[in-house]
Amino acid sequence: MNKKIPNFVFTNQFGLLCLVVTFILIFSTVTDGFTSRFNIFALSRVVAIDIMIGLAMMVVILTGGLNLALGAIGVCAAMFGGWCMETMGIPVIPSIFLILGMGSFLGWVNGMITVKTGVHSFIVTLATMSIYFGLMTMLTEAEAFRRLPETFTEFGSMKLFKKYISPLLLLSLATCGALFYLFKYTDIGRKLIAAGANPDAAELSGISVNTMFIYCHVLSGFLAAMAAIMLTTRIGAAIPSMAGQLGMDWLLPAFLAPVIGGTLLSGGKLSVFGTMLGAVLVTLITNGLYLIDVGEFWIRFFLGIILLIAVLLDKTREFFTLKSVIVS
Amino acid sequence: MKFLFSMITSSAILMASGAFAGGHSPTKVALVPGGPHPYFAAWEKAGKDAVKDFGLGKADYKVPAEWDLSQQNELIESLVGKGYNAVLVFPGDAVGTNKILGELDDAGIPTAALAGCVEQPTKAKMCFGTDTGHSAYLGTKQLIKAMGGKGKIAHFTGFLVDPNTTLRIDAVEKAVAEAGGGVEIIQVIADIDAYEPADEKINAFMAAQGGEVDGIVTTAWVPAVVASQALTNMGDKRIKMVGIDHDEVVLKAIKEGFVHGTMLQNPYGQGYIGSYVMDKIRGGCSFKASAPWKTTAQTNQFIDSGTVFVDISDVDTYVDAMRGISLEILETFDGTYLDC
Amino acid sequence: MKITQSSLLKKDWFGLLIVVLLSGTFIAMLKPAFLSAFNLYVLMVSVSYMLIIALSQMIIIAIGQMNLSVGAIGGLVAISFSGVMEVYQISVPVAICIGLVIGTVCGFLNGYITVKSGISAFIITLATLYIFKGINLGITEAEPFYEIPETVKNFGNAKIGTSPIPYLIIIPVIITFLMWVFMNRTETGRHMLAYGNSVQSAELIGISSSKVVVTAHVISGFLAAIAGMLVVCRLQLGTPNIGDSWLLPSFAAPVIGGAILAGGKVDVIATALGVLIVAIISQALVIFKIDPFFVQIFLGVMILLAVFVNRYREYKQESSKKIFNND
Amino acid sequence: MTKFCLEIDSVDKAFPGVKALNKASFKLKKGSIHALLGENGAGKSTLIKIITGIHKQDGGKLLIDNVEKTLNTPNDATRFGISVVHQERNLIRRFSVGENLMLNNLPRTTLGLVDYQEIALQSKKWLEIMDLDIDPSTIVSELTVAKMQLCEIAKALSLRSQILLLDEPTSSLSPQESDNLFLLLKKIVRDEGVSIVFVSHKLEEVFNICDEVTVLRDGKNACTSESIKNLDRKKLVKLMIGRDEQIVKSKRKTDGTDKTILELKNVNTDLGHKNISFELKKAEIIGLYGLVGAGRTELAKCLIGLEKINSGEVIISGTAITIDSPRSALEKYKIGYISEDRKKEGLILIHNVIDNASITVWSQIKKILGFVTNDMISSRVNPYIEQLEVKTPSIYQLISNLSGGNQQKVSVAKWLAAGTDILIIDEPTVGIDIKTKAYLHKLIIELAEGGTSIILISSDMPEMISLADRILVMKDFKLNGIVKNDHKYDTVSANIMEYIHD
Repeated sequence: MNKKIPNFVFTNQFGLLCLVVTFILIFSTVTDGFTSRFNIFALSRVVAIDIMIGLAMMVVILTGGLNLALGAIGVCAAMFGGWCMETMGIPVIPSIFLILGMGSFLGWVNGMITVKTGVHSFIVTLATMSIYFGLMTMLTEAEAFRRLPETFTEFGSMKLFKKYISPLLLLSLATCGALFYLFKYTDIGRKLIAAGANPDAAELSGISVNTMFIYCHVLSGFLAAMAAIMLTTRIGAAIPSMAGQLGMDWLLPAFLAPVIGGTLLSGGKLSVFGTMLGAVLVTLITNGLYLIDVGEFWIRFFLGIILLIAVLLDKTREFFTLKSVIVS
Repeated sequence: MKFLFSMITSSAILMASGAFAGGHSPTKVALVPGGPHPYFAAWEKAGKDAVKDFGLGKADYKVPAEWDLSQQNELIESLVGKGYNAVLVFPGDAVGTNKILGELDDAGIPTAALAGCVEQPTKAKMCFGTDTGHSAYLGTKQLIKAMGGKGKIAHFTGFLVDPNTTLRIDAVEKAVAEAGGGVEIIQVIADIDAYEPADEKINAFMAAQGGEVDGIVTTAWVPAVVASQALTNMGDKRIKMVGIDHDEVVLKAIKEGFVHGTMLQNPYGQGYIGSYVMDKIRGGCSFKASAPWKTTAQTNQFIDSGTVFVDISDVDTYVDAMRGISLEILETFDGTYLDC
Repeated sequence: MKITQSSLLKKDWFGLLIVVLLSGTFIAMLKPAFLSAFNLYVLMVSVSYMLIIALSQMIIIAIGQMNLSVGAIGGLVAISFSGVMEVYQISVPVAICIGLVIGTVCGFLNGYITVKSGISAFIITLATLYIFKGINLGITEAEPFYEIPETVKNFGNAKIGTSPIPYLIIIPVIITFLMWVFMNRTETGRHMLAYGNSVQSAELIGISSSKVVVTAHVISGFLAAIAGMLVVCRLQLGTPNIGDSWLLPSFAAPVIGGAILAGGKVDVIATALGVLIVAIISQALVIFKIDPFFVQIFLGVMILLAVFVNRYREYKQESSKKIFNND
Repeated sequence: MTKFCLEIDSVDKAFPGVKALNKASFKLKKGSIHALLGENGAGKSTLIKIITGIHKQDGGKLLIDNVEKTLNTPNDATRFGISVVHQERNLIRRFSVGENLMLNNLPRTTLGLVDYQEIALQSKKWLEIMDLDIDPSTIVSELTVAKMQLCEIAKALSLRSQILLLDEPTSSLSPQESDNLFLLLKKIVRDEGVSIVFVSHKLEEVFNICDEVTVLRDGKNACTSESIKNLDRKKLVKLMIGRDEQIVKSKRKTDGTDKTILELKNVNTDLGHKNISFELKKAEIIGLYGLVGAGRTELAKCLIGLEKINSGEVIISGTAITIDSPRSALEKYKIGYISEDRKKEGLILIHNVIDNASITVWSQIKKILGFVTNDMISSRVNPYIEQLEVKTPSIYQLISNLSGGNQQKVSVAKWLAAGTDILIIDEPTVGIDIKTKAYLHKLIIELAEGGTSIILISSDMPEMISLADRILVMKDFKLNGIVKNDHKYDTVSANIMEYIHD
C-alpha cells in the first residue's frame, strides 16, 4: 500500500499498465475499427461496468472471502429499481437510492450469515445466490421492467468528450477514487484491510472484525447495485436475464479484474488501481479478440487462459519480490 | 505464435476489404442471434447464399457465446467496430435491444429484428419473423382438432426472457378459449430452453400427470425435442402433441407416429431475405409508406416469414414447402414494401 | 440399546435417511402418483447422474479444496463423446474411452497446476472452467451433436426387465459403492482424508501432498466424464450446455451430507442421500405444481440449512467435549 | 568404540537472512536419552527438521549407525528408523487411534483393502507398551491431550523407530502425566532398545531423565554430548544463555497503598475458569504463572471480551463493568493485550511496520470523515518506534522481514501508542534473543513506573520473578494462590511450585 514512487516500476500495476498500453498499440495498428469513435465509446461503457463489478468482488476478496451472489444481487437491485420506477412511479433520484439500499441490504444479509455461522462465504453466497435469484424471478414472474423513465435510461447512451466517452466510465473512475480514498485515507478502510489480513490479530487490536466483514459485504452489495444501475441505463430496461442465469455471467469479470489486479485471494491486500487496470485489460482483450476474428466461441477460452497466466505470473512475481526484499 | 499469425492475417484481410470503401460501399451484414441455438443455424447458409446471389460484401453469422444481452451487445458493438454496416439481430430483449439499435442508427447502420421483434418505438427498419403468436395459435388449433375438441393440454415453452414466450402463452390460451369449455390448460412449464432442466422437468411432469393429460403443445425448440423424446421413450401414442421447428428428433417422432405434427418456421428465409433487404436499404431504398405491414402485440412493422403445419403426410417434403414460401416473399418484396 | 441409538445418531447418513423416508412417505400420502413406477423411474434417472456429479465434487471437498470445473469437464466430455461418434464414426467403446481420457486429463491438469503453482484450487479451476467451456464452445460453436448410436440411446432409456429401475442408475450405484470402498478402505482414500484433515500432519507423516491432490482431481475429472456421458445417454444428444447447471447441486449434495468444506470430512452414503433428498423434493415441487423458480430458492435454503445444522452439531460436540475435559 | 546410533557432524544450515546452524554437532549413544537444549532461536528446531528429513543441511554430515546417510524427505527418516513426536499434535483428529498409529503403512486384506481388524490388533500392541488402555477404534478427538501425546509416541514406536525425537513433550501435560511419561520413556529405552533425543525447556526434566546433554546457542554448539553428571543447573543455564542467569530486579516500591485499578470478584467464564478473584493496582505488575493449559491466556481473552464471562464481577476504577469485545476493552477501558502468538494473533505479517504499529490508534487520530494519512500516523507512532529502537530500514518495510525481537517491539509499540492503562502481556520474550529480552524486561518495568498496570503471563520463571510484584499461580482454570514476590529466586520459585503441585 505504501510503496515509494521508484518502487512503482516493480509493482503489478505498472506491469499491467504496460500491458494495457501494449495491447492498445497492437490492436490499433492491426485492426481497423479499434480506434473508431463507436468502438471507443462502446469500450468505455463496457469497461465502466466491468470495473464496478470487479470492485464489488474485490471488497469481499479483501476479507479472504468470495461473493458468488454478486450478479444475483445486481439483478435483484435492478429489478427492484425497475419496480420502483415503473410500477410505483417513484422518481429517478429516490429510486437510485432505493436500488443502492437494496444492494447493500442483500450484501448485509450475506455478511450477517457469514459472520454468524462462521462458514466460508463461498458456500453462503452460493446459497444466497440461488435464493436471491429465485425470489426475484418468483416475485417478478421473470417479467422485465421495460418502461423506465427516459431521464434514467438516457444516461447510458450519453456521450462526452467529442462523443468518445460514456459518462458511466466517469462514474466508475469516481468510484475508484472514492474507494482509493477509503482504503488509503480513512480509519475504516485501514481497519477493513487489517481485519482481512489477519482477523485474529485485528480483533485483539481492538477492531471488530465481524463488523468489518459485514461492512465489506454491504459495500460489495452496494457496488453490485451500482453496476446494476449502470447496466440498466445501458440496456434501457431492467431484465431478469441481464446477468445471465443466477447472475453468474458477472463472475468472470468479477474475478478477472481483482485477481489480475493483484488483490490477494487470502485477503488483506488489495489494489483499487490494479482492479481498474485489470478490468480495462480484460475488456480490451475481449474487444480485440472480437476484432481480429478469433471466433466468438473462443473468447471464453482465451479469457480462461489469461486468468491462468495472470495468477501464475503473479505467483512468480510474488516469489521474486519476496526474495529481493529479504536479500536487500 | 499462431495467435500472432491469425492477428496478422486477419488484419491483412481487414485492410483489403477496407479498400472497397466509397460510394455505396459493399454491404456487410452481420446476422446475430440472441445466443447459441440450433434454430438459427440456417442463418449461416442463408447469409452465404445471399452474398452469392445478391452480390453483398459479406453476410456473416455471428453468435454470442451465451444467451446474455450484454454479450450480444458487446458482440454487435465489436462487429460494427470491425466494419459491418448492417445488422440483423434476434433481439436479446424486446426493449433492451432497442437501445443499441438506436445507437447503430445514429452511426448510420441499418438494422432489422429477425425471428423476434423489438417493441416500438424502435429504430429497427422492420421485424421479419414468424408470427410466433399466430404460429402457436395455429399449432394449438391443430392439437385441439387432433384431440377431438376436448381434453387437457400442457404447454411447454422456452425462456421467459425471450420476447416471444409471452406471446406464445397468450396465443395458446386464446386458442383454448375459442375451443369452448372442452379444452383446458392444466400446466404451463416455461424457461426450459436447455436440455438438462427441460429433461428433468418434462419427465417429472409426465411422471406426475402423464395420465391426466391428453395433449401437449410445445412452442420452443428444446421443449419440443425433449417432449418428443419423452413420448417416444414412453411409447405413448395416446397423448397428442404438436411441436415446433424441424429438429430431427421431432421429425422422426412424427414419422413414427408419436408426435402429431409440428409448426415449421422459416429461419433460412429470414436470413436470406433479411440480408437482401439490408443491402437494398443501404443502396438507398426505403420502406413504402403504404407498405402492408402486419401489426402484432409488439410492433406494427411486422413481416411474416411464413409458418407451416407439417404432419405425417408431408413431413418428408417440408424443405420444398419452406423454400417455396421464401421465394414467394422475395419475388414480391420489392414491389410490395420498398421504394427505391 | 441406548448405545446403538446414539452411535447411529452420530452418523451423518442416519438423519438423512430419516428425512428421505419421512419426506417420501409424506409426499406419497398426499400424491399417490409419487410412488408410481414411472415416477420412480424418473426419480432414479435424475438421481443417477447427479450422484456422480456430487461424488466428483465430494472427493475434492475431501481434500479441502473446490472444483468449479466439474460441469465444464462434464460438458467437454459430453460433446467429445458424442462428437467423435458423429464426426469420425468411432465405435461406442472407443468413444467412451476417449471421453474418460479427456475427463481424466482435465482433472489431472487441475490437480497438477494446483500443486505446482501453490495457488488455490478455487482460482485454478475457475480458470480451467472457462478454458474447458471455451474449448467446448469453440469446437461445437454451440451446436449439439445429434447422431448418437442407437445402443447409447437405448442404454439411456432402458429399464431392467419390467421393474422401474433404469439402466442408467447401474453405473452410478456401482461407482458409489466403489467410492465408499475407496474413501473408507483404501490407503490412498484414507490418506486423502488425512490430508484434508490437516495438510501439515499429513506431510509430516510422509503423505505426498502432490500425489494426494493430483489423484483427487484425476478421480474428480474421471467422474465428471462419466456424468457427462450419462447425460448424453439420457438426452440422446450431445449438447454443449451439458454441465452448465451442475455447480450448485454438486455442492448441495455433499454439504447436505455433512461434508465440511475445510476438508477431511465427507461421507459417501450421506452424499448419496443428499442427492436423493434434492431429487425427491425437486420432484415434489413439480408434482405439487409449485412455481419452478422455487426449486432454485429451495436448493439455496437447503444448503444454508445444512450448513447451520453441521455447524450446530459441531458446536454441540465441541461443547460436550469441553465439559468432558474439564472434569 | 562406543556405538552411536545417530551422529550429527558439523552441520550448517542457512535461511534467507539467518544462519540457523553453524557447525552444529552431537552424538546419540544407543539406548540413551539425550537432551537437546537451547533457547528459542538457538537452532534446535532446525536441527530436528534436518534429522527428520524436512530440511536438507547445507554442509556437514549425518550418520546413522556410523554410516553416512542423506535424508531427502520425511519418509527417508522414517525408513532409517527416526521418528519425531512434534510439539503440535500431529494426529488426524477425525481418525481412530488405531488408524493414526498405522497410517504410514496401513495393513491390507488380500483384496488390497484396508484391514481394520488388523489395525486394531497391531495398534493394540503398541498402545499396551505405552500403558494406554484405550480402544484402538476410539476417535482421536475424543482423547485428552495427555493421551494424544502418548498415542503419538506409540505411533513412533509402531514405525519400529530406533531413534525418537521428543519435542517438548511435556509442555501441555500435568506433573503427574509428565512423571508417568518419563517412566514410560525409561521403560521403552530399556525394553525396546530405542534411543531418545529429548527437547525441553524444563531443566528439572532434563536432570530427571537424561543421560547426556547437547546445548545449542546461536546455531553453534555450546556443549556437545556432555554427560549430565558433569553439569548442574547453573552451568547448564550459563551454557544456554552464554552468561549467568541474571535477575533484573525492579527497583520500584509497591507498598500496596496505590489505587486499585482492576478487580475481579469470583469470576466464572465460558471457558471454564472458576472463582477467579484478584486485584490489580495502579502501576503494579502482577504475574500469572502456571503450566500450559492452566487457563492464563484464556483468562486474558475473557478479560478483554473475546470470550464470555458468565458470572462474577469485573470492576474497573470502582465501577462494575462488562467488556463485550476487545474493541470496547481498548476504546472504553483502555485495556490492551499483547498476544503470545505474535505471528498469528499479534501482527499482520503481510503489512508493513507502520500499519502494524498504528492499528490501535486509527480511531483516535481520525479527522472528519475518518480522514487519516500516513503522515498523521507516523507523527503519532514514530516516537514509540524510535523509543523502542525498532531496527528496520524503513517504517514501510514489511513486518515479516524483521527479526523476532523487532517484531515484538512493534507489537509493544502499538499498545504504547494506544495509551493503555492496563496492559496484559502474554509470553513477551518467547523466541526473542537475549539482548532484546533484557531490553523488553527493562521496558516492562519502565512502563509500570510510568503508571501502567501490567498483567504479565509467562512460563519463564526467572522472567516472572524478576519482573512481577505479585505472582498469581493458576492451575486447571483456577487461581491456586498468590505469591508476594521479593525477587529472591529460590524461595519464590519454591513457593510457586508448591501451589502448582498442590
